[in-house]
Amino acid sequence: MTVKLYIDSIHDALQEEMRRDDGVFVVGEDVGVRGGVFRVTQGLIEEFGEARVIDAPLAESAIVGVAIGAAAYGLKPVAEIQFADFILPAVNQLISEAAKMRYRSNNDWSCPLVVRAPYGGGVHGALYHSQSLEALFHHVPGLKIVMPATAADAKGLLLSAIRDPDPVLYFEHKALYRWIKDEVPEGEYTVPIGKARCVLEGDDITVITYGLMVHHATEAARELEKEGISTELIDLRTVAPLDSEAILAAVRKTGKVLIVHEDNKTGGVGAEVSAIIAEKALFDLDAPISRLCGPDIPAMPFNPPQERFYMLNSEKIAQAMRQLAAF
Amino acid sequence: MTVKLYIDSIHDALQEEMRRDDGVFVVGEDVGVRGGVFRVTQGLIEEFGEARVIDAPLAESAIVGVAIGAAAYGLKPVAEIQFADFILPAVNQLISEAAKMRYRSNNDWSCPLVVRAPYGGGVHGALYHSQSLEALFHHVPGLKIVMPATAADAKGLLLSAIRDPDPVLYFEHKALYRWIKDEVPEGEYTVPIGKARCVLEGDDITVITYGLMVHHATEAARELEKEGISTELIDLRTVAPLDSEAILAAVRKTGKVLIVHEDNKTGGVGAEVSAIIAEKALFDLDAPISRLCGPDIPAMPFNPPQERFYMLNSEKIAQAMRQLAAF
Amino acid sequence: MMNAQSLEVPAMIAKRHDKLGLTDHDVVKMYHFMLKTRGLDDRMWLLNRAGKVPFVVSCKGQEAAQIGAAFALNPVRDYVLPYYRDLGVVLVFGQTAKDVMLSAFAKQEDPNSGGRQMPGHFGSREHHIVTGSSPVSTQIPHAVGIALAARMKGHNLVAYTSFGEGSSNQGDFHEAANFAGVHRLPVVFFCENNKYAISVPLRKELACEHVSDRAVGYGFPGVTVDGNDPLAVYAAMKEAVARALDGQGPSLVEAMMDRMNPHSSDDDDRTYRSKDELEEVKSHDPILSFRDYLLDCGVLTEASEKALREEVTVEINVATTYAEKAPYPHPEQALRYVFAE
Amino acid sequence: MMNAQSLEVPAMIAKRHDKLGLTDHDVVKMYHFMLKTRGLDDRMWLLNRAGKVPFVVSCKGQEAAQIGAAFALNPVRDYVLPYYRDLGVVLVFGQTAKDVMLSAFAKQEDPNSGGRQMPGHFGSREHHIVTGSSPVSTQIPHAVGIALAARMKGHNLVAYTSFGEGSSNQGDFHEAANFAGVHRLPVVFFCENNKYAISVPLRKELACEHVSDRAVGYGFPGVTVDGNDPLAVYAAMKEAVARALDGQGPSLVEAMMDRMNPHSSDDDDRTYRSKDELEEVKSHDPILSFRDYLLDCGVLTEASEKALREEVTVEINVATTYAEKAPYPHPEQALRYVFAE
Ligand SMILES: Cc1ncc(C[n+]2csc(CCOP(=O)(O)OP(=O)(O)O)c2C)c(N)n1
Ligand SMILES: Cc1ncc(C[n+]2csc(CCOP(=O)(O)OP(=O)(O)O)c2C)c(N)n1
Ligand SMILES: [Mg+2]
Ligand SMILES: [Mg+2]
Repeated sequence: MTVKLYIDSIHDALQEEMRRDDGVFVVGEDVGVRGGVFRVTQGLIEEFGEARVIDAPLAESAIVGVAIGAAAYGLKPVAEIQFADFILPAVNQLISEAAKMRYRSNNDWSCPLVVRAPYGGGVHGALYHSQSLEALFHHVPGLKIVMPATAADAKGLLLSAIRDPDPVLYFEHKALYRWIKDEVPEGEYTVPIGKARCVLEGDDITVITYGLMVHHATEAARELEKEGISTELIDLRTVAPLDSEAILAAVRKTGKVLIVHEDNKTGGVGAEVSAIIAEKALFDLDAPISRLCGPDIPAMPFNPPQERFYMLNSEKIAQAMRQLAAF
Repeated sequence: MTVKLYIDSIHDALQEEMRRDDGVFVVGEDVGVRGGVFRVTQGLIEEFGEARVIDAPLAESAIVGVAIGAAAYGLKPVAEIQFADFILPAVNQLISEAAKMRYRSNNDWSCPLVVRAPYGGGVHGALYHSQSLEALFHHVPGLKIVMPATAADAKGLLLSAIRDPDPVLYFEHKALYRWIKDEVPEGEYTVPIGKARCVLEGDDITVITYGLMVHHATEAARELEKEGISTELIDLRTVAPLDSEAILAAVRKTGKVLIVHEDNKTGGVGAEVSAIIAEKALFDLDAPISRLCGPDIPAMPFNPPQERFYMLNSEKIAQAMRQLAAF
Repeated sequence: MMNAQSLEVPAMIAKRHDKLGLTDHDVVKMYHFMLKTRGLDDRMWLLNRAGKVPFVVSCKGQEAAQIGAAFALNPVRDYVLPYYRDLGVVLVFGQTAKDVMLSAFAKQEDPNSGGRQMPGHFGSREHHIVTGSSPVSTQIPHAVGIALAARMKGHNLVAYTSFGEGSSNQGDFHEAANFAGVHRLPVVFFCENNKYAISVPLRKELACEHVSDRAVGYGFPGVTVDGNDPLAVYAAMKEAVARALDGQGPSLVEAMMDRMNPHSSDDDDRTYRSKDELEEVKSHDPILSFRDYLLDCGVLTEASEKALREEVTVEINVATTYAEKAPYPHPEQALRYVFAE
Repeated sequence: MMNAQSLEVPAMIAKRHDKLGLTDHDVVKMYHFMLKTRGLDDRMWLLNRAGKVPFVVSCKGQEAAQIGAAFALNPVRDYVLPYYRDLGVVLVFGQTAKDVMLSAFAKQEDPNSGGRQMPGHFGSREHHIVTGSSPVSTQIPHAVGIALAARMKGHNLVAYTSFGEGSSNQGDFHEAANFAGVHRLPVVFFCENNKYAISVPLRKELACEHVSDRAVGYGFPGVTVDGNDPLAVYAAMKEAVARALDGQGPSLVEAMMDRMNPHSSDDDDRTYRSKDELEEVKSHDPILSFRDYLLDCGVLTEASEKALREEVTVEINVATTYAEKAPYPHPEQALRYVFAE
């Protein structure tokens, strides 16, 4: 076990996996000499060479499309989209192609692709370097989406994603890169895709969240503990497929649930979480299912007051939790 | 009032609006001499000329992107995407551009664009000529989405969409084109965006749906009527923004709700409808909120048995309604 | 630039395929494949008109180019990412008449997709045919990825991908061609220019003279050849393949041809093509001209040609009967293979 | 092709702008704009280093090309769809130092976005600057749409759009250029080739010799000019504008230049550019060479040049002070203008 920064954990996991399996390669903008604009791939080109650390021309549809071809041939591409916001030009390749290759070929072809993309706000990124993109893809059969909140999960989910036989979107939160550090198991360590993690056990209310918000919610829960409110806190980790069992168990435990995400509210992952609960655990509920999410505006303005207005934080979450507990 | 086919209603509304406002023009693949592959734009090039009925090169991102530019300049483009499935190459233009132009310019620029796209299955369209695309966009602040189920709404919503000062996605179901006909008011007739329609009034259960499924649900409701079960049936018509008031009122009336859509279940529009109900009308419910949707597989196989397996129909809906009523 | 060779009337007609290193046996095989392609295409069209198969997309008029192109490739070594009209190519790569008919009827045994996709959506790992979809041009970056991956694995092969001239206007064509150019990857971009994208004629699709003019923008050669002449296409493709295998990078080969049928079984091209034009197109059927060539140079006789035709017809008959009777997939099987199982 | 004129040493230096129809007053104005662009850019960089503004994207080294290009346009008639580095262009089109500083500080009064967007995301209906975003190349089809709409309305104007050479690899560039070519629309595609896309050098971005080689694939002319020479850029742009207004359709003008700063305030280009290279870049600062030209031909004197610099500095000081003190937008105002109100 070593305590590592979230970003270092991603870097190290990638490096380890590239050492272990020479079918793994990296392709994206500035991933080479520059080591990525966030430095996640730093040093990889020196170790693995230009052939396995490919500075792609500025064209996301090609980055993903070329990676799909390489995956079909049997390699394990880890494509980097510089900012998750810029995955949009590659949506056709992801949804029409990566997601459907196995299905449409009746299991003859497949696409073991990983797409890494830094997402999320609160980093002065303005409208186009702050967005959460998971809701655009969680509806798509054939895609898996993981969103680690800790350095340990960052490693465990990256290894699982690379080894997964199907395409996986790996969204890493920019604000976690150099803020969060925790113990990361050495060597072989995978976290299963599709399994949520219980962060805190509690009896009064359940909070379900993922990504950066796990940390704000944890802080909020610790705050509420002082007020005598105990929280069951679930980190989804994988947002597609959702861990329904874990969700339902956590809801049944307290009967009150708050779903939190940074992404816009309408049609977000929280809607599906809520719908699963309303379908399967309605009579276990003692309060309406509440969602605390980003407002339905383009996420998010550049100027600090409006960026803060958009972003959730531990106080806003604590407030919603108090309300729920009091219901 | 004239009884018209759904497809003719779209055609006629487009023609009327082009006559009324010479800022309205059509751009898309094969919309000219061919009159569109479904013939929605038939005869328009003869009446309005090549300048206003533009056969675009085969490039959806350009079709939408060029239309955005024209809209910014003050025209009213109606872009046609030949099949909704092929809107995917234009996702970046729709989400990064059309949806955000007003917001990002602080109300200085705008994008009064309409994108028409035939969607939906049951027409031997296989994986890429059958999909429902609304769930990909209902999450995006800045986009409106209308999905008419009747010939009258097809007109009323098209006129509203064209006159709307912001971008509107207009999804028209291929299976409705030449199947559905109803009375369409002559001349000026608009249906407000964001308002659902009560198709049937009833007391036992509420069914909320849109698009092709409105007709299958209507048939199912008539079937259930014979069995003594009375249905409140809501046609959403607009899926973004949702008409929460109408949804909540209809749910409160019966306490039992079934949400139906053709699109895949997970993360579909139904999830948001359910989440709204679970948030605002939980204690009015006498049964879990149920969703009957397409299965979470790429929609939909070409071969008839599997296409039928995917598609909902009045029997499958009636079955779910019976279960709900019996709850 | 139009390849001059392909346009001039060959001086000694009998020598053309010799010069290209093709044996008499090779050209008869080419012709056989052209006949089979045409035969299958015609049969599927008929079956559609008879209401027996719901959808067909035709390659009629494009067979010469396809067979010419495919013969320059090596099905054991190379990979193809064909577009929906490339029936000729997948036959050369090993699909059988039965495979094609199983796909037309959307039966469980269809090797492309188990009846999940429309006909024309080819795929077979066994035959090095990478699974394709309907949105045009998405396969082009995949071909680049195949080439990249093969190079990383030390496999010397060519990735062939085809598309219509209309589809060369998609962003994916541009991005993929540029990527391949930068990395000098062994890809052959094969444009089947049939002068229409459904109803949209060339002048509304493109303002350049030739699609091959685009290659310079990616730093590799582009040529335009007569797609009605399988030998001209073969020659250009052979050069492109040689360049690719030699590490010289990609090429763009554009073949000019005509689509003899409507865009698909759902189209009616009389709404946008004149009678004269359609007559004109029929007047230079590439299969007839290749037959004439083979007869002229004595590689085929009237009798052996007829025998070939009959052989093809029998094969197609057998395939059709088999496919028509073959079972559909089970409905619930639709739930399988979203992910690995 | 490199425009020969721009590379040869001008025979009679004092005549070059005369020949282009530019008065002495015009070239001084150009120089003034170049100074203002540079001054604002330097100031914003400093403010960022001082922790006062969170993000800056610099145009240092690209001012000559931008001002040369913008002077060939007519701000009353034409529309611009600039990319993030095109500070020089928006100044010529009417934005002031104050506007720029309000944007850098993300204040409510920022005319581009009310502080919603990062600096470098230009937009102003009043000044015919179409609102831009961060994803590269999306503005290119918009320019085509502006040109199309203007033609439909009978307005004879030019739509100018700029982008980096890296961004010319995006599908949107290709699709938009093709659309404009087919419809012969009055668009000028202006590529600012600074030889890097962030850290990715030309050889990993493109395999063609010049981005302008791509124009032939869209059926319109492309030229490459020396972007360090505002007069060469002006000349090429003037020709493109004349063609556009004359109904002859689009042009692609590529200007070669160097990015003198890192990609943005978040970048450190020492990780991918050698010291020698950075020195070399500094040695041909386009502002210094244009100053020398103006001094040489007597249009400016040392004194008048100094006065211009001081004027610019004062303007920037005033703008900075104003912007720094100006209020931020109200938090809840973030909810407004998702849709029309
Ligand atoms: C992205 C996308 N847009 C639209 C279509 C519908 N479509 C199918 S084929 C076609 C025309 C293709 O023309 P071309 O590339 O010239 O090939 P051809 O059919 O002429 O061989 C169109 C518009 C599609 N399949 N994919
Ligand atoms: C679609 C998209 N992908 C990635 C980025 C991140 N990014 C911003 S600028 C840039 C490089 C642009 O290079 P170039 O087009 O040459 O312009 P330059 O910055 O050199 O002037 C990149 C990769 C982006 N803004 N948009
Ligand atoms: Mg074609
Ligand atoms: Mg550059």
